[in-house]
Amino acid sequence: MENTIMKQATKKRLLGNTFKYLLLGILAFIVIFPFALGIWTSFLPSMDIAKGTLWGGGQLTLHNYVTAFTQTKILRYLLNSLVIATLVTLAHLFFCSLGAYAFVFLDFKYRDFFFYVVLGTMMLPFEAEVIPNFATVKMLGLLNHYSVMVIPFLTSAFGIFMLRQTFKQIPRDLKEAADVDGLSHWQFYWKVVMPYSKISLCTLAAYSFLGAWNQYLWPMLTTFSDHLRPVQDGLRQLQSEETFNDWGMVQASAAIVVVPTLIVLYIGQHYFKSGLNEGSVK
Amino acid sequence: MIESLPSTKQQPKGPEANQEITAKVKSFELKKNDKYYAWLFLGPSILLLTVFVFFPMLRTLYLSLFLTDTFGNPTVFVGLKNYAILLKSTSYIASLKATGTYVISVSIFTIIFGLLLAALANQKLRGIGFFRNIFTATMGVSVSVSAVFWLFMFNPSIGILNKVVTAFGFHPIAWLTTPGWAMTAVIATTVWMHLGFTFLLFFGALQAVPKSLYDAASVSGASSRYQFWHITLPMISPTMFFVAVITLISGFKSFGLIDLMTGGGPTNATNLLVYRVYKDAFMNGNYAQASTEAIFLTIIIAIITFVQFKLLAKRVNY
Amino acid sequence: MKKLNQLFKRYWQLFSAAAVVLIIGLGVFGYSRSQVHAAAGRTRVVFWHEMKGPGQKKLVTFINEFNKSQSKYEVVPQFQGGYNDVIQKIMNTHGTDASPAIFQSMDISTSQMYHSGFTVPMQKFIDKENYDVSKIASVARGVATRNNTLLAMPFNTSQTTLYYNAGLLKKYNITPPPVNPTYSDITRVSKQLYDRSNHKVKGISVESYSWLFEQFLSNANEEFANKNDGHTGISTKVNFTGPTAIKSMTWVQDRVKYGDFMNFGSHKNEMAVFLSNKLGIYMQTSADMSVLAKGLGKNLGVTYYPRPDGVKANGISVGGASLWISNDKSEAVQKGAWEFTKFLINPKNQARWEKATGYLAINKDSANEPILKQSYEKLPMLKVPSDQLKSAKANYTNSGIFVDGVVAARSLIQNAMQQIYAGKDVYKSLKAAEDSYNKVLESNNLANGWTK
Amino acid sequence: MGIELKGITKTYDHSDKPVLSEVNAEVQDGELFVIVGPSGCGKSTLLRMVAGIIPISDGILKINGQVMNNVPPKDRNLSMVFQSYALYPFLSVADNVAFGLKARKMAAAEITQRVDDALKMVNLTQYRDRKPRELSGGQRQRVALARAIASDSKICLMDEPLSNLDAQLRVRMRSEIRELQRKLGLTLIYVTHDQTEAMTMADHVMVLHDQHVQQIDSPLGIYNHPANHFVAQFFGTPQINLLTATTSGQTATTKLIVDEFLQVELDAPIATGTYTVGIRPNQLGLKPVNGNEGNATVINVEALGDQTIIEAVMDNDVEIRIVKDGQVHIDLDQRVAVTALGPAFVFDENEALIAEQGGVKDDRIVAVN
Repeated sequence: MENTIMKQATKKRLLGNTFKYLLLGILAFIVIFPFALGIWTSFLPSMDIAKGTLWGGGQLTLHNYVTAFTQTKILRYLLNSLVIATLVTLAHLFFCSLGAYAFVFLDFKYRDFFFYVVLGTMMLPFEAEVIPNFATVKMLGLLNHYSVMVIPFLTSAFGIFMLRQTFKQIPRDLKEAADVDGLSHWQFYWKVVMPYSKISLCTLAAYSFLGAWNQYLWPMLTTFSDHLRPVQDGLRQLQSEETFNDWGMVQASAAIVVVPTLIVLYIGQHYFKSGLNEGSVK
Repeated sequence: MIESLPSTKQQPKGPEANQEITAKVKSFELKKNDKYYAWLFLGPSILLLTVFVFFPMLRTLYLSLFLTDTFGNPTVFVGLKNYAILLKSTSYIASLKATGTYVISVSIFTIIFGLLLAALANQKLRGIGFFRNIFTATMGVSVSVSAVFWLFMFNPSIGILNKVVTAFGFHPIAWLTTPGWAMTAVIATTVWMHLGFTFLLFFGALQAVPKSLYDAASVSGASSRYQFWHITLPMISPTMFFVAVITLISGFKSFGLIDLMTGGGPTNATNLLVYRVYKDAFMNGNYAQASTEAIFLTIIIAIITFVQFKLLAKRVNY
Repeated sequence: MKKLNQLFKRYWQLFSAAAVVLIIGLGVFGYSRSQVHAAAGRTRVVFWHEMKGPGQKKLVTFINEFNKSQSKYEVVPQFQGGYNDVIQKIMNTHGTDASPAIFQSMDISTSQMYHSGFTVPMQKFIDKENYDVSKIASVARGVATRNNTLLAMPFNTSQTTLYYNAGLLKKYNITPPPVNPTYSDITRVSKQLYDRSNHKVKGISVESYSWLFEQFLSNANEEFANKNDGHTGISTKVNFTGPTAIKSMTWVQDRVKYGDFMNFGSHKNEMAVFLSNKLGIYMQTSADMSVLAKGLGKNLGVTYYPRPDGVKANGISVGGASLWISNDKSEAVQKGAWEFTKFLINPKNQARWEKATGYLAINKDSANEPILKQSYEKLPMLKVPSDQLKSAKANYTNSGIFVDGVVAARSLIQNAMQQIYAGKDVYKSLKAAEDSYNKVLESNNLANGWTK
Repeated sequence: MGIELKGITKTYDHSDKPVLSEVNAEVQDGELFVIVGPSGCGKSTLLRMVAGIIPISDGILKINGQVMNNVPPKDRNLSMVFQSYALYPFLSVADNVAFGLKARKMAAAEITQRVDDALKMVNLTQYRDRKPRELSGGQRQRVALARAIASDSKICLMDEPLSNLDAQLRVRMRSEIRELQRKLGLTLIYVTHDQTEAMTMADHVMVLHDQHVQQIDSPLGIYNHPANHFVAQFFGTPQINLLTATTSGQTATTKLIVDEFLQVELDAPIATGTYTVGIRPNQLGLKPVNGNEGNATVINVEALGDQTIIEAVMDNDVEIRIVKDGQVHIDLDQRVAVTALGPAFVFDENEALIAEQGGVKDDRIVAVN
C-alpha cells in the first residue's frame, strides 16, 4: 500500500518530466529553426540552395560571406545603423531626462497640461504622420542625410514618461538636501538625479537603441543612396536587387545583421525587463 | 558650495543660522527660477513633439479634407468626402478586416505561445537555462532579418515548408501568393518575431508570483492545473493585458514585414492599414486619401492606447 | 570675462555634453557628406536606376567605363528599388539635394513626368547638338514623345514575350506554338503538356501583373483609357471591360479551371519554376532572356505575345524605362547627364546591353555589332523580341499609356487579375477595378485643375 | 497516530551537505508542537517536507500511520498558514478562504457554510468582500487562519505566522491561535524563531539548530533541563550566563569554581576538569562592595520598573547579566560581588549538559501549580 502510492507518484513525476522535456524540445526547435536554417544556408553554395539541396549536398563554404562583405554594402549599412541608433539613444537620454526632470522637480504654470500633452503624443502613431513629416524634413533640407533619421526622433514621449516615473521615486529629501547645499537645478540633475536613475537610463537606452535600429518605413522614405541606408532598409534593398535568388548571400547578410543585435540584447536583457515594469505595468 | 555664494560672506551672523537663511533664500529664488529652467529643460522636447507629432497630425487632418495634386498640394476642398469614399470602398473595408484578423490573431497567438514557453521555462528542470536562452533568442531579430529567414522557408519551390508539405503527400502550397495562406504566413512570422520578447515578459511575471501562493494552494488541495488557471493566470493578468495591448498596437503599425513578404498582396489580402497609407501616398501619389487613411489609423491606435492608460491606472486584477 | 568663466564653471557639464553631441553630429554628417562628393574636379552626376540582377551588373560596368572614359563627370549610381516607388520619389525630392541629375523611369510614368515639369526634354540636347536621333528605334521613341518632342531617352526597352520550354515540348512530342500565336494556339500547347506529362508539368503561367493585361489590349488595338490612351488629351475614363479585356481574362481563367495554369505569385518564382522544367509557357519581359538562355540554352523557345483568335496582331507597346534629366541641377550637371545618356545608347553599348540582359537594343546600328550577330547566330530565338518590335506599326494603342497615376490603376488591375485567377467573375472583377480607377482619375484631374 | 518523523534528512541537489539531518520526532494527535530555532536552521524546510511542498531526501514521514513521503501535498489533507499569509491578491476574503474548498470540489452550500463559520471564528465576517490589500496586517493574518480553519483537515502547519505583526498584536494572536487549536482539536505544528512563542504556546517544543534536533521536550522541560549550550542560550531573556569553571582539588567533587565569589555546588560529584557553567541571570546574586573588592564592575543598568537588569564585567573580562526583582539602585562602575544562588547547568567541552544543580527549581514548580 505504502509502496504503491510512492511508486505511482514517482512514475507520474517521471512521465510528467519526460512530457515536459518533449514539449520544451519541440518548442525550442520551432523557435530556433528559422534562425538555424538561415544561418545554415548562409554557409551553403548558392547552387545547392537554388536546387533545394539543403543537406547532404556539397561542402560548407564561406563564399556567401565573402560575397556579402565585398559585393554588397552590408558593412556600410551596419555602420549607418550604428551611428543613427547611437545618436538617437544619446539624444533620448539627454532630452527625455531633462523633460522628465522638469515634470518632477520643477514648479511651473501648466505643468500638468504639458504632461498630458506629452502623454497624448504617445497615442499618435508616427506611421500615420509620415506624409507631413516628409514635407517638413524636405523643407528643412534634411532628405538623404543622417540627420533625417535622427532629428525627428531626438526625444520620445515614452522616454519622458518612463523617466518621470523613475524620478518620482527619488526621495524628496534628496532635493531638499540639495537645496540646502545650494545645488542648482542643473547640478542636482547631473550629480544626483542622473546617477540615481542609472538603471532606468540604461533601460531607456536599450529601448531607444533597438527602436532606432529597427526603423524601417522612415529611412525607406527619406534615404536614397546606399551609403546612408540603415541596415533594415539595406537588407530590403539586397532582397529586392537579387532577381537571381542568391539566397546564400542574402542569408549571410541577414546573419551578419543579426549577430550584433543578439549581443546587445543578451547584455541588455535585464534592463528590458525592468524597464517594462517601470514604464507600464507598474 | 555655500562658501562660494557671495551672500553668505556678507552675513555677519553665526555659521548655522547663516546656512539656514541662505538655504531659504536660495530655495525661494529657485522656485522663482523654475519657470526658466522649465523652458530650458522641457523646451526642446516640447518643440520636437510639436513639430514632428502635433503639427503633422493637424496637417494630416487638413490634407484629408482636400484633393491633392501631383505634388501633394491640397487644391480642392471636399470636406468629408474622402472619408465617405473610404468607408464605402470595399477594398478599404477589406483592409480593415484584414488588419483586424491580423492584429487579433497575432495577439492571441503571441500570448498563447509566449505563455506556454514561459510556463515551461518556469519549471524546475535540469538544463532549463538552455531553453530559456533559446526562447529569448528571437528578441534580437529585426523585421527585415525575420522576413529574410521566413521568406526562405515559405519559398514555393525550394522552401523547407513545402518540402514538408510534399513529404506528407500534399500539393505544394503557394504560401505568400494565396490570400489565406499569405495572411497565415505573415501572422506566423510576426508571432515568431514577438515570441522572444513576450516570453521574457511572461517569464518575468511568472517569476514574480510569490511561491507561497502555490505552496498554499497545493497544500489546500489544488492540482497543478487548477493552480495554473486559478492562481497563475489571475496573477499575471496585468502582464497579459500589457502584452495584448503592445502586440495590438504594433500590429496596427505593422509595415516592414508586409512590405518585405507580400507587398500587401495577394488580392490585397495583407494590405494592412499602414501599408495602405504608404502605398497610397508614396506609390500612388494620392496624398489626400492616404491622409484620410492615416486619420482612421490614428483614431484606432489612440483608442487602444487610451484604454490601456485607463485600465493600467485601475490595474487589471487587484 | 570673469563672469563668463564662472558661468562656464557652473555649467561645464552642460557645455561639454552639448559639445560631445555637436562633435559627434558634425563629424558624422561631415563624413556622410564627404562620401557623397565626387572626386576632385569632377562634376557629380547622380543617377537613379531600378535595375536588378544582370541589368544592374551591366549598368554598373557601363558607369565605370563612362567614368573612366572622360574626366569631367562622375556618374554615381543609386539603386532605388521598384519602378513604382521611383515616380513619387522624384515628385518628392525635386528641388532638394537628394534628387538625382538623371533617372530611369518606366514607360507609364511618361505622362506624370511630363506634367510635373521637373525634367528637361531630351529634345533640347538633341537639337543643340544635332544628334542623329533617327538611329533610335521609332517605336521606342514613341513612348517618350509628346508633341514631336522627345521627353526622355529610351534605355532599357523590352517587349512582353512568350517563353516556352522547347525541350519539354519535344519530350512530350508537342508541336511548338507558331510565330504570331492566338490564344487557342497557346491553349493547345499548354493543355497537351499538362495532360501528356500526367499533370506533372504545368502548362502555363501568367503573372497577375497589369503590364501583361495592358499588352493584351494593345495587341488587339483596344484602348486602355479614352482620348486615345491619353495621347490626344487628358483621359477622363478608363476601359478595363472591353471585348479583349474580357476575352483575355476569360481565356486565362479557363486555363485555371482546366488545371494547366498555375499562378506562382511572383516573377522570381515563375522564372525559377520555368528553369526547373516544371512549367511549359510563361509570358514576361524580354529582359528575362539572358537568364533563360543561360539556363535552358537551345531548349528555350520564344515567340510573339498572343492575340485573340480572329484578331490581327496590332503589336505591343514597348516596356521598360527611359532616362530623364532633371531640371533642378546646374547646366553642367545636365550636360554630364546628357553625355552619359549618349554613352549608354551608342550602338556598341546597346548591343552589349541586349546581349547581357535581353532588353532590346534600341540603336538601329547595334544589329551590326559583332557581339549581337554572334549571339543571334548561336541562339536564333534571342532575336524574336526585336522581330516582334519591328513587326508593329506605331499607333496610339501600342505607344504606351499617357495617363497620370497608372501605378494605382495597375494595382487595381493586379487585384482584379488575382480575383479572376481565384475564380471570381471576370466582368465583375474588371468592372470594379475600372470603377475604382475612374473615381481616382476624376479626383486627380480635378485636383490638378485639368477638369472642372 | 499523529505525525511521525523518522530519520528525516534533506539534501539539496547542488550540494552534498544536508540542510537537515536525521530528524526524529513524534507529534501526538491534538497537540501544539512548536519547532523553534534561529533563522536558517532548517525549520521551515522541515515543515515544508511535512506539507509535501519539497521532497524528502531520506527518512520516513508518517501521517496517521501512513507513509507520506511521495504523496503530493494536496493528498496529505493538511492545512497550512504561511509567514507571508499567501493570500491571493485578486480574490476577496471569502474567496480566499473558499479557495482550497473549491479546488477540492466541495459542494457550494457546504463551502458557504464553512467560509461563514471560519470568518465568524476569526471575527472577519464584515470584511468578507474586501480584497487582501484593503486589510490590515492583523486582519490578513486572520484570513490566513480562517483558511486553515475552513479546511476540514485536522492537521495544521503554521510557518512563523506572527512574525509580520507588531508586538502587541503578536501577544494577542498567540493566545487566539492556542484557543482555536484547542477548540478545533487540531494537531498543530508551529514553526517560529521566537522562543517566547515556543514557551507560551507549545505542548512540546523541538529545538533545531545546525541541521540537527537539539532537544524535544515540554517548554519547561527545555527551560529547566537545556540539553546543551545552544538550547540554554536560546531560551530565557536575558540570555543565560555561560562561565568557565574548574573543579577544586584532584578528585571528583561537587564544587565548581568560577572565581573566589562565584562558586556552584552540584547535586552530584563530577570529574576534575574545566567546564562551562550556565547560570540564568535571575539566579545570580549581587552585592555592592567597596573599593577594589568583589569580582565584577557594573557597566550598565536597565531599570524596567518591575525588575532591573544589571550588566557587569567580571574580572576575567566576561560580561554577565543579572536580573533583580524590583528597582535596584546601583551606580555605574560600582564594584560588586557576584554569587550563584540556585540552579546551574554544567556543560562539557562538547557543550552537552552533563550535570546540574537542582537548587530550588522543584519547589518553584510546585509553587506555580
